[in-house]
Amino acid sequence: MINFSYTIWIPLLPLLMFLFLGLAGHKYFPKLSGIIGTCGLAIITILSYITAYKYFFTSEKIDGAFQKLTAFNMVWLQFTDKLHIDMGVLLDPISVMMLVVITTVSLMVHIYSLGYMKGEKGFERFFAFLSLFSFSMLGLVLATNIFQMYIFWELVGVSSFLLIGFYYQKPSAVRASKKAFIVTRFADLGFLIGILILSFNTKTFDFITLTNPTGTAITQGGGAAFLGLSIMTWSMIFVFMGGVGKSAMFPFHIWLPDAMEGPTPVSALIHAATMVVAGVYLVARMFPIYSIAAPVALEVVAYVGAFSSLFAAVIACTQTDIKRVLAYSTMSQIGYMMLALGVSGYGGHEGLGYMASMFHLFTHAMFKALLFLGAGAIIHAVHTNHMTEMGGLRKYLPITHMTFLIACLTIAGIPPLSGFFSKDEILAAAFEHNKILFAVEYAVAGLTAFYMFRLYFSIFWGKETQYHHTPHEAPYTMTIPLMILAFGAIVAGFIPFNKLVTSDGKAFESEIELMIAIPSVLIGLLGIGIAYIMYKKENAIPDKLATTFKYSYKWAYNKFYMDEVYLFVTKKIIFRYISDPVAWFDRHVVDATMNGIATVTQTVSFRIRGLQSGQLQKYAFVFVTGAIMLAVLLVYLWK
Amino acid sequence: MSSGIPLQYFLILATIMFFAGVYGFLTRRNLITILMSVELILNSVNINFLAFNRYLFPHKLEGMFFSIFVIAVAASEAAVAIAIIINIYRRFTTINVEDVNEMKY
Amino acid sequence: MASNQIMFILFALMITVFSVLTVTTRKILRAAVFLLFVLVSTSGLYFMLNYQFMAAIQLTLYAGGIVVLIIFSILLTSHISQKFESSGWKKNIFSALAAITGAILSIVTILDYSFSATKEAAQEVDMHLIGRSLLSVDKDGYVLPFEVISVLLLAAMIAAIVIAKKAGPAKTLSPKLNQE
Amino acid sequence: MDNILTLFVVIPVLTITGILFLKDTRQVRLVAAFGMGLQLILAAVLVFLYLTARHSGNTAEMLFVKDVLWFKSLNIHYAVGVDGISVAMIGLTSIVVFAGIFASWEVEFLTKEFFVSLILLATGVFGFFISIDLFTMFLFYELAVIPMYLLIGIWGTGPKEYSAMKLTLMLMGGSALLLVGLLGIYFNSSPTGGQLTFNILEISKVTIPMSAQRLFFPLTFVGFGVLGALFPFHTWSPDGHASAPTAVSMLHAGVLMKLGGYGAFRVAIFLMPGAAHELSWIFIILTSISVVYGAFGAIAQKDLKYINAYSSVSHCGLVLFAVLMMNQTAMNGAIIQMISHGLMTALFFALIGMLYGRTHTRMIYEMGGLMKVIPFLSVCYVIAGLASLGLPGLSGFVAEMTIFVGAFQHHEVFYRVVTILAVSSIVITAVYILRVVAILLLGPTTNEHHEHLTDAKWFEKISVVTLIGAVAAIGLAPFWLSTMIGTSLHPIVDKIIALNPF
Repeated sequence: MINFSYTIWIPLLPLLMFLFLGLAGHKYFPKLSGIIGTCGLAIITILSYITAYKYFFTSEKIDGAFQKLTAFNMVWLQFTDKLHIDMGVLLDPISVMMLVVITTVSLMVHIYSLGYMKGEKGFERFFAFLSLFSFSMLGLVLATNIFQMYIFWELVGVSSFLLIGFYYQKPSAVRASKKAFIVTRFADLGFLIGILILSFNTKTFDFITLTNPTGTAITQGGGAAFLGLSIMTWSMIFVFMGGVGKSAMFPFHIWLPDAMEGPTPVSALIHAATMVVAGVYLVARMFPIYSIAAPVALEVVAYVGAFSSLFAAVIACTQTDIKRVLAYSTMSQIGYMMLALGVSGYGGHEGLGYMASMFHLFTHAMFKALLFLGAGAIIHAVHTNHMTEMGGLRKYLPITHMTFLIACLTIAGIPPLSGFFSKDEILAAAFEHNKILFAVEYAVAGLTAFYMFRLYFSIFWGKETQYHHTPHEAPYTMTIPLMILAFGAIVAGFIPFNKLVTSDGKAFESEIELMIAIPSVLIGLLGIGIAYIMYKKENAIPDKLATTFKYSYKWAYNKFYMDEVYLFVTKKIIFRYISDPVAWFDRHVVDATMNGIATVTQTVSFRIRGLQSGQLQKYAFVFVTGAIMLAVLLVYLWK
Repeated sequence: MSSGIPLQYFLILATIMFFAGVYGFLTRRNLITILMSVELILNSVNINFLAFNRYLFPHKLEGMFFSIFVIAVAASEAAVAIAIIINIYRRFTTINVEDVNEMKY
Repeated sequence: MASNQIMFILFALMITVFSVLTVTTRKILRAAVFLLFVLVSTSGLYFMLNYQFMAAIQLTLYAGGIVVLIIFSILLTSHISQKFESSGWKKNIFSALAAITGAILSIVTILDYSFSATKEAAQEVDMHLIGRSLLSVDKDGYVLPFEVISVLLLAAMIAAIVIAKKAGPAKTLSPKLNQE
Repeated sequence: MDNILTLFVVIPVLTITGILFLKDTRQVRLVAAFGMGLQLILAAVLVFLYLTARHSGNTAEMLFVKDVLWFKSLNIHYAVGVDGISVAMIGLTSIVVFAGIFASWEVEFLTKEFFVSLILLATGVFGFFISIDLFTMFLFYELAVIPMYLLIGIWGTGPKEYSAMKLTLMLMGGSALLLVGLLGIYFNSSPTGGQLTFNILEISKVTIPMSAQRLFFPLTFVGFGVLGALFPFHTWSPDGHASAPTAVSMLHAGVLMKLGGYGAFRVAIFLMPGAAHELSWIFIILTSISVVYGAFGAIAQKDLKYINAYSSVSHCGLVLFAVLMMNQTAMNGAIIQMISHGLMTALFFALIGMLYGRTHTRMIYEMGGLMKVIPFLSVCYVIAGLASLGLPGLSGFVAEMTIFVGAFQHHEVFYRVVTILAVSSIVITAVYILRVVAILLLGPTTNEHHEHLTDAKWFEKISVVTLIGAVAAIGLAPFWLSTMIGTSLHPIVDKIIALNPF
């Protein structure tokens, strides 16, 4: 047994960095805080790599399977004998893989930010928040129990809120951060309810107990049926709701495009590579339950994923803000991962989808971070987000151009880049289980290639735009991360995920199936070709197409009016038809009743005070009459 | 001296006197007449005390002493009451009981 | 009909008539005089009951003292011939009703009840006994009430002086009272 | 040692006496701060002593018991004693009072009288928490309510006489019900015909007849519920808070409203578990309405104090809600929620008072972009907001999750469904908190008068940092608090369950 107890420092170090930078950074070393934050992250990156190496290559396998190790555990809050929130570190293939992903991307983003955020007001605040985020995200993936996951789930939510609203004086950023928080919070409500139901049925929060495929939680936790589905299924659907929110799946995706109001490195880290895949990670973490005890919930996962990926891809084709295109692309790719999980089975080759999903998560983190950081470099150079105001940038930004191209080719699934491998596994998994979803994903693959190259051609080729001042290549602090990530995007596909990260921890054989791979590459190339025709040179085809499909274009351009629907629900229903009436009711019914009681008392006392007239003889009369009546009563009537 | 007259006669007489006093107390407006009504009431009580004493408990003196004290109290009451009435007359220039209603509410 | 019965009827008639007149007459001085008659007749009753001492007190203190006091105060506060404004008929009727009901109720009760006298021998009430009892501390002594009464009388005397004493003009009338 | 609890009443009284002899405003403040600082230290000592005693194996239900016969014919005692729950509440009170003194550092009008009333209020609260005799408890309760009238009526803002009168009348109405309830308990405290008693511990040993419980449980619960802002008796809260001066709002929402929850738990449910179990569904419905309704009410408000008052209705509703679930976890959550909400809301009111002192308005739309101008206060406000919406790492989360998990363990489906309803309040809470934060603090500075405001002064920082420290401490390491409360709760819950096996 190898000692992994040092892994507790992986999440703790960023927390200390956060407290240190947050409390003291502003006053004592505003300039140095970036370096300090980056160094701290570099240390935990190294730690993570060591952990990954030790876990995958030196730790003991039992029965050919990677074990789930609890490297550290302490009770944080005791509810009952069995239910308690622990804080701990759980190591298993997916958490170790996530460690690598998060620390790598986070380190790249840190280095990148040193250049990108240089001279910004609140530089030290930015790094403090980044540390907070890294802490929360690492805590999330290392969680030993579902409640710890929920805790860090909320914390990543709030760090995302803080980072989106980093430019807090910009109203749009404030709105976006608020929206992101509230939408995900609503989804988290589902997550929490799911946890409550799950814990009520299984009496445990612990992942190892919960996900043991032969344990009581899975075999007997089914519970009674409600509306035709078992309680377990309901709870897993609720839990998945949390994942839907965090991963920006339909219908909770609306916050993600707006979240691009945050600084670009944040978009790269949080809203592309790490936080948004938390939903996928959540499903993967609970996978045995989904797969064995709640297959219906898993089907929901698959369909939500598939629909989101198609939906987002369509919208991405029409957007002009490059970060929004990337955001929808993220949503679409996460849809892929969800779908892959949804069509997967448990164990051996059945678990191909699971492996593919994790594989794609890994490669996606690399190339999507690369895309965002590249986009950041572009924005840094031309000071605009809109691709209509760009063009011909390849001459000015050679490094960015090359890395961006690599990323686009990767996401389009062109061999031998990493995206090809992971996407192929997903398509293979889908093909084996559900032909309809498979067809949808083929279409999405084509769309993906199209909109990515639409972006690419519009930015780097297209019309020769005049700029206020000549755009220049970003500083090294920014280009080096780009190059490292590009390298990652190229080689990540060769990592043997089927040996390392599988549904039951055991390795299985999988190979490229040419029957699926060749058409998918062709579809990718087709998408690229169309984009080449339409956007390589400035021409009228896009406009013509837009006018031909006027209505569908308009719908897609306006994101199918989802924002408006939400706005209607929040502004009209919650504010106008619930809150205002509640407030009115409180003032005019409840409070008025209380005031009414007071008024009645007052009126009555004003009335009866007339009896106290000061007329001696009236009092005497009343007294005599009373005495007589009493006498009558006592002497004659009361016998 | 009282043989041949039943006790009830005295009591009825006292009752009439008492309620005459009550009537006066309720209807007269002049404070002094009200005072006189009170005197009537007290007097009727005295008659009762003495009659009871004589008829029912002739060997005791309680009734008589009570009457003595009642008379003493009545005397002091009359003195104080008249002082008050005079004072009221000075302040309000009237001794009409209905005009003296400062104590209302 | 024995002579004492005739005397009782005479006194009873006087008391009844003059009591009613006292509370119904509209001239205040007359009311005082009628009251005097009532009190004198009452003392006659006391004689009949064989309480000579009580009768004497009644005559001197009530008829002689209080009535004079009342007459003086009448002279101080009213014109002798002043007529009362008649009070409202409603008030009169209701008061009369209450008084008559009460009277009937009491009389009926009195007639209903059978009083039973003790068999013990009557005790003659002479001045000697009264004086001794008043100052005795024995079982049948009345020294405590006697002292209390004396204090009360003193207090009443002082109070009467204090109250009736003319207060300073500034203090007598509050502005509010003036207006009324 | 034996008299340590009495010190909690004696120190404030001595402080008041000291203040009465002073003339200088500055000295008055210092003496008040010193007295309450001493109280805070004493509370820390008490916690320490308590834990030591428990650790050394003292398993008595109440520790540091002191019992003096006070009024013989009715068997009224001055009886004090604490368990983990009261220790926690005392800790809360001393922190809030301490912060409250600093938050009202700048009271200029009748300073001496202000601090006297404030500390008198604190005396009542401390006395309430240490009492184990119902009558003494009620006495201290009344002692706490009355200075409130003066504090709001004299030092308040807005329609202060109206608010003070409303608050006092409603609370007095509540305590009238309460008194009947307490007397009902008293006269049934010895069904076998022995000596009647007010002592909680002794009453808890007997079973009050069910017919009496059915009658007196609602009275007692509603009596305390009025103070705990139970729907529909909560309307004193928004008006009262809006008119009250800063420290009074802090104390009132932070501590006084907790008397309601504490009493409902310690008296109503503990002594009459049978009726509590039978009738809990009615109050569960009322409290869950409180929770959701308060939150929705808060969304529509425009005045900061109103927002916070409605939010208090929601959070305190959760306390009563959890208490009624009558199981170990939920009750534990209720106590933590009381402490957490006490600290949080005190923090909120302190900050609102400080903002009001600078901007002279509490209307959120008249302010904007304050983050840039007064970063310290704004960051504190955000922290308070995050605590209120239940962010992990701050106290609100711990409390709410304990309540929700506990409540969801209830064996009846109805209770679990209602729990889900109550859980939904966390989203609404997020909505109104973020709405305020966004309008008030973020964005560009909208009001040009507010561009040159000064940030927090030293005494304001003391006040705020004390509270934030406590909020964060509970949020980060809830284990000890939860265990301390849980250990004391255990015998109580066992007794409740034993008395009615369900």
